[in-house]
Amino acid sequence: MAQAIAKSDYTGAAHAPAKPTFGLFARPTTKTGLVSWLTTVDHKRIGMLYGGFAIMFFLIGGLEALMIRTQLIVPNNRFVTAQLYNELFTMHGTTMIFLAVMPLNAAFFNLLVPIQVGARDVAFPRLNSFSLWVWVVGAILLNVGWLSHFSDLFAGFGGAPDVGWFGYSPLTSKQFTPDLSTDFWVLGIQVLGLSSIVASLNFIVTIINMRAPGLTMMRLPVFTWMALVTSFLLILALPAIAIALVEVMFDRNFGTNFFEVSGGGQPILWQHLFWVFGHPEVYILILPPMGYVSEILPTFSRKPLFGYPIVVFSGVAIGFIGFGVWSHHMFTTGLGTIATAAFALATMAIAVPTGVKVFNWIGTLWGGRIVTRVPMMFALGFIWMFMMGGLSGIMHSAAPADAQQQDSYFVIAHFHYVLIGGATFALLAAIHFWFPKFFGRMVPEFWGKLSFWLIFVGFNATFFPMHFLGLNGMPRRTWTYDANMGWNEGNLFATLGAYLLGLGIFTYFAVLVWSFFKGKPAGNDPWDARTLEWSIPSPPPEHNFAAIPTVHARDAWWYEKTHKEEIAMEKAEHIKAEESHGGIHMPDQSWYPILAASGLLVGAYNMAQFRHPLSFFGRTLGFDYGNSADPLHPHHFELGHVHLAMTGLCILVSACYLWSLEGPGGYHIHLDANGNATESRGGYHH
Amino acid sequence: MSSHAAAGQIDHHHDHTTATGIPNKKLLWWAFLASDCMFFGTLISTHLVYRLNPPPGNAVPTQIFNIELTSFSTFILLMSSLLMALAVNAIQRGNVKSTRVMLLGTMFFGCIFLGGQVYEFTHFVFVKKMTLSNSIFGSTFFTLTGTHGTHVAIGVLLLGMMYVRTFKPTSGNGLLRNFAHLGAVCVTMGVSFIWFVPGMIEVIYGLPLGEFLSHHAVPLAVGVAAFIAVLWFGRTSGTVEFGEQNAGDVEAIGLYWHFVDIVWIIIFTAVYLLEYL
Amino acid sequence: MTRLRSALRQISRVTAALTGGFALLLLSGCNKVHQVFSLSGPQSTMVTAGPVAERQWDLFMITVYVCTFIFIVVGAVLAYAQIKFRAKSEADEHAAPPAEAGHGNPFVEIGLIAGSVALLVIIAIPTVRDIWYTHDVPEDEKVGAMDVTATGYQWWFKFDYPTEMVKLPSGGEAPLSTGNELVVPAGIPVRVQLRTVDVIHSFWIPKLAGKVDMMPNRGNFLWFKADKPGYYYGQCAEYCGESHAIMKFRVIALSGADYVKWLDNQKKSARTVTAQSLADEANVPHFKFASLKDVGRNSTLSGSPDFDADPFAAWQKMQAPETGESAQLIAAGRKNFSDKTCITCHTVRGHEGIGIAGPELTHVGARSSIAAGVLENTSERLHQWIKDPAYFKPGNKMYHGGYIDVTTGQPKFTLNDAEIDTIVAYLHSLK
Amino acid sequence: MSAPTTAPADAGHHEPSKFHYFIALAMILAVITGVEVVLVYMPLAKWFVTTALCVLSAFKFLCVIFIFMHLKWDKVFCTILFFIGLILAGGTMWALLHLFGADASKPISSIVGMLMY
Ligand code: HEA
Ligand code: HEA
Ligand code: HEC
Ligand code: CUA
Ligand SMILES: [Cu+2]
Repeated sequence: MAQAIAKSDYTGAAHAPAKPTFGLFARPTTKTGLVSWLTTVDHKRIGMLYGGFAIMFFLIGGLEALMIRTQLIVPNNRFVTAQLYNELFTMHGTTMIFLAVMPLNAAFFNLLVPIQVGARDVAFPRLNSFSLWVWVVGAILLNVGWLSHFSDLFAGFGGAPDVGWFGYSPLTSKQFTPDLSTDFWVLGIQVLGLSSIVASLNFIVTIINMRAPGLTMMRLPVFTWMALVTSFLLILALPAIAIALVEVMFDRNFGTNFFEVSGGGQPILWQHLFWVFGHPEVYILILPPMGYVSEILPTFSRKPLFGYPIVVFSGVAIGFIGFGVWSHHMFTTGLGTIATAAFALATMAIAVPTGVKVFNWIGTLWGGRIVTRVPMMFALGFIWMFMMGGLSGIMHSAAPADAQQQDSYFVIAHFHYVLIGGATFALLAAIHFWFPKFFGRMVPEFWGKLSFWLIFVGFNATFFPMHFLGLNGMPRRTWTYDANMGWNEGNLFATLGAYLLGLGIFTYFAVLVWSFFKGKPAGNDPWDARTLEWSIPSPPPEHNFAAIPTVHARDAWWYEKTHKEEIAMEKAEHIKAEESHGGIHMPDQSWYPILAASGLLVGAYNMAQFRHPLSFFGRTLGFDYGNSADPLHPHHFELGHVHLAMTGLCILVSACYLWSLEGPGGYHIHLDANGNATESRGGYHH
Repeated sequence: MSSHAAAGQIDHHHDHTTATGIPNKKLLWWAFLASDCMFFGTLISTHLVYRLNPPPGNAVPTQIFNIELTSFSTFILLMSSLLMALAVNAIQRGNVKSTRVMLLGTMFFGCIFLGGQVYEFTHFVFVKKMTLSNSIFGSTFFTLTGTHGTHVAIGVLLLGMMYVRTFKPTSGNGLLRNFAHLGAVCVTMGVSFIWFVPGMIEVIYGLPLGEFLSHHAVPLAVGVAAFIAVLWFGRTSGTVEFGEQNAGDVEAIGLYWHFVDIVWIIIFTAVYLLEYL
Repeated sequence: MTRLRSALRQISRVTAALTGGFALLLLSGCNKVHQVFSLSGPQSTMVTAGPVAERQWDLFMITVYVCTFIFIVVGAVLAYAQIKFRAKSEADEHAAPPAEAGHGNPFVEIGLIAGSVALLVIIAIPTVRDIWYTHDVPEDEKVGAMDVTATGYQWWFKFDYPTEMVKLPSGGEAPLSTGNELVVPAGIPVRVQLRTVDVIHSFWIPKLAGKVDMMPNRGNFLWFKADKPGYYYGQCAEYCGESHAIMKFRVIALSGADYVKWLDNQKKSARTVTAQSLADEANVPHFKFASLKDVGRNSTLSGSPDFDADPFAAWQKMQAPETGESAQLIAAGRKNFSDKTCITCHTVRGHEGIGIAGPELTHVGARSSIAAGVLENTSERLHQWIKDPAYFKPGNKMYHGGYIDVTTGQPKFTLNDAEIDTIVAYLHSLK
Repeated sequence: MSAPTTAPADAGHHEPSKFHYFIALAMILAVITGVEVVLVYMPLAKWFVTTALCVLSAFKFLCVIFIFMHLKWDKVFCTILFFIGLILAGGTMWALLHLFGADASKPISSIVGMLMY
């Protein structure tokens, strides 16, 4: 065993070569400053970056939501124009899903998975950094359209995307949305998909292959299990939308007819392909939150998770069944009776494994000693609110009834209950729970609880009335409504609720910022928790573990705490073995991931507008765009976006090639008896 | 790993450094291929869905396809898979020379396949008048086979990189030489599948050889020059940092290559053969 | 065992408390709360007026009963656990966890799964039954059923009656066509063929039937039956671009006799008012138009209080010619209607209008709403609409394409208030 | 792997060569492809040819993944991993083809809607 560890096996990276044979940009070694963040391969830093960006976008998405609610506060309101309203809900949905909840989950995968499996980093650290920066590129592309509202120089973008978060064709066709915003939407989602696929492949390998000795699959923390299932869902669901987006892009730019009725295309195919992705996507959003809750509940019930194997198995089942229910978003599209019935029944079936989870969470509480600290309150709130959202999902699954509910505010209520009451509550629980671990400071209980109650009350005040608005016939994506529809009070109430919710969210994050500077220092294990991340210092050192742990039980850290001597001996042995083989091996930083991502930015940004003349700050550059009236040379380019797009592609490919030549790299950390670290480089080999 | 290598025993089916014994890279590739199944599943679905519901005036596949040529391409791709398997076999036995030959062979067969596709596409567009945009069949067919072709092209590029990688010297920084070598390989391959192979097919179908040569004299000359450069760079020299321990890398590319092959097996049946019933 | 029993007793107590609290909340709530949760608007899905909507509502209520039951039972257990097992002391908070979680009792797990499945079956059976029922007109009613075609346009609806042919002035026949207000006989199943000329729209009359989408390239349809004569609100329910939110329509169900009368009138060509045909030409009515600035937050665009009090009666009143018509004004309006190119987009059967890009206006005076249900068809509102269509319907194709040239962005023509008055008089004469 | 090494070509135990195995498989694949092409032109029942084509290409598919791609010799987990993707992709394709094959899904594309502004 010790032998195996010594070979740095669980860091997944090979030892450093004697000297880099090929190197264009030397690998940076600095540990502080901007460069260290841009080139970082440390999973914890990458996780923080993901988290920081995601929270920023969560606030932006929330601001968009508040503008939506303000527009709807009274009938016939003219706070925003119809066009801007459409941009707002499109970007609110897209932002919250792709730029807030997904990357927040990715942040926790990064922060926690390697530690929970007892590794020093992910399997492919540079690939991880690549995923992050590619995600940033996607976020930029999606939001670049907003610039046209701030400066006329960017008027050509035609505003932010306005096709709805599921971009139903043929609204996305050039005929109905001729401006660039849709092109940016298409490419933005495409790039985000690439990021997610790459990251997920990385996590699949990390979780399956990098587990510490003794950590069998059935000892993995449930969160890590859910990260695994989610990663699988991502790599299997994203291709469907990726291809569908390519088809839209071709329709828009190359005259194909995938969704163009005039050429025999069928727009409904887009819906199928979108929801083949879209439904698994909602489980991609909720499974990691189910993981956080499965970690937090046992910790604060002082009791191991009840029915662990069943909870794990039901997570896998939800993921799998989730691939067979997509058409429940299309009950009103005229699928025919048989298909409708089949999808309705399959949808109902999902309630069973989900119910199993709920029952086992309650089983975990049962007979425990429930400590209601802030993370626990959010976790309990999650169960309540998610249950409500799930049950209204079941109401939707009754297809004929759904004919009344579909595209009404009832759906808005359903999915905000699962997305906020579910996913977001769990994320807020998780942020609060792991904050002390990664920043080394506690968040004050009082302010945490206050924000919980503000959020809880505000959330229900906002979204509970929406069920009734929906039943009362209010359609979603409603820019404004007339005063005689009976929706005035409901909307007023919901909007006031949203302000309260906004105040709650504001309080929550303001308190975090305060705690970051002024919070009480947290020890290694402030919650007396169960999993490996609590066995190491807060914040964790770069190499995570002084000694790779050996795992003996499901709640590894609880076991360690009760078997101190045994563990101490094991660890000493592991440290010795590792040091005799050159010390703790750590991967090196690299420029290439961010370089490759920047190539992607240049490429995708120009690709989106390659049929448009090249312009620079509103001025068309002096190149003749060609004569589209000439049938023989309809698109005759001088220097245009095409060339820049090709340049971007070249940067991307060259960066990847140089990256592959860079060699695995790496350096060693040596710990002395007091735990002080020194570093060494080069072909250290005893 | 080094310790095993020194003892000359690398177990290519068990990696002791991972929890499952599967090397990380191999696991990554298999997971990626699972994902790629969904990519092609979606593309093939799109194609078949529109074959089920063709709009009036759609192109008629059997009047467009050239089944002899496609069968030949299919055969070539299967044989390239054989060469790829042999390349992996060779490197697993530490035989770098044979690996290089097999890699080159795989690349060349890949180029024949691509050349066939280039010929097919140009023929469809200019002779059969089926373009990407003038019928839904054109849209789905070109997108599906084009995506497959792109996969093959990326495969050829990866193989080229791997081939050049086998020359990485044990000492000294050969970055420039490496780039030049790769450039020569890319140019050779590019010329062969864009000009040479489609041209040869034309010749077989009756284009006089002289006309072909004079038409594409410049690119062909560049291709020949690049090919000579490849041979020149490929002279054996000094020791290289490549051997049995790199079997995993070659195998990873092999997995990709074979996958592209099996996708073609499906496409050949679903898109071509079934049309003839 | 006794522990279990006492637990059960407590659970039932919590259940009772929860149910009671919930009921109290619903019953007692103050007026505002009552309005927030009220379900009696014109598009309410609960106040059903036909068998399809009724089935859908009943099915919905089954899901509500089942889900509320689940919520209360599971919620009660959860609440009980939360209260009963809370840490009561400092020591509790740091209690050593038990080594094993226990794998639960397999019988309990299987029982819960079986229970869930059983509850789902309660929902599943009526779901499947109603999928077939709501899909198409039941066999035994098929004979008497009536067919209409609804076509979605960005952002209005066109309705065709394929079995009701009208003679075209130019010769030939075409199906009767109208816009934005679908008139049907009550008590007879109506099968609506759903078509679209551009993007996806969705056809939804909450009180009569749930929605079905108008999918490009697909032959969708839905059916409904209005139990009684009445006036129903409809709405496009699929996001279809800039003015999706205000793409509405109306359905008016008439008794058999009224329907026949209506059809007869509709089949006639446009009404022509001349000095001779007017019994008494009254003084020219002086319209006082509310300026656009008055269209504030609290104005109700689609229905004045009078109208809303009984929309059906108001609609019926619209069918008769207005008092105080002026032949001169109408004639001037007819001329303006053609001079200002309105005729290129609107058909007025028998008059100059031949366009098909906009709604048929042959009998527009007899409609209760304009611009796809956004505005009540009063003189003021019609005037406002013609004055600035883009104000009420941002992006609408009448403004962009009619008033403003899409390619150049320049206005094509202008209308002054007096001209608009004449057009309003003309359009309102088209009963 | 730390110090770059060139493994001496003859040292120790080696992966047994699968050369002949691979060649044989390649021949089989080539023959099957030939059979497939010929089958299409045979005056046989349509269902039979369709079934035969599907079976034969599935067989080729499996041969390549299990032998050329070494699945047969690798850890079963690789097989499981790949088949998750394969089965989901196959299932999705199957479902989509049925959804679009159903009567409810016949497009009306012959009538091209007039698009007006
Ligand atoms: C986190 C995201 C999330 C989650 C987890 C879910 C979960 C579920 N959703 Fe939801 N859904 C969305 C996000 C989510 N949804 C979104 C974003 C949309 C709208 C997209 C758009 O149009 O923009 C949507 C829309 C949507 C529709 C389409 C509505 C329409 O447009 O017409 C349907 C229809 O069936 C549906 C059903 C379900 C079901 C059955 C579940 C189930 O998984 C729920 C299961 C959970 C429970 C049932 C509760 C706990 C269980 C018990 C206590 C056990 C006992 C219960 C029973 C036996 C019933 N959802
Ligand atoms: C995870 C996903 C998620 C989350 C968290 C939310 C959060 C919220 N959502 Fe949304 N929502 C969606 C996903 C989500 N939503 C989706 C997918 C759609 C469909 C889009 C479509 O139709 O295409 C939608 C649509 C949607 C609508 C319907 C629009 C329409 O159809 O016309 C409404 C209306 O009320 C709404 C409201 C809200 C509100 C009030 C919140 C609140 O919870 C927000 C709370 C947060 C805040 C209030 C931020 C507080 C911050 C500050 C106050 C500080 C701001 C400062 C700076 C930025 C520096 N959302
Ligand atoms: C470019 C075509 C076009 C022109 C020109 C045009 N319209 Fe329209 N008209 C439309 C369209 C399209 C609508 C539907 C608008 C909507 O509801 O979105 C419409 C709607 C209307 C309506 C409401 C009809 C109903 O049933 O709701 C009236 C009244 C009307 N137009 C009158 C006029 C008058 C008067 C003019 C000339 C001054 C005119 N139109 C010129 C296209 C046009
Ligand atoms: Cu039409 Cu929304
Ligand atoms: Cu769903």
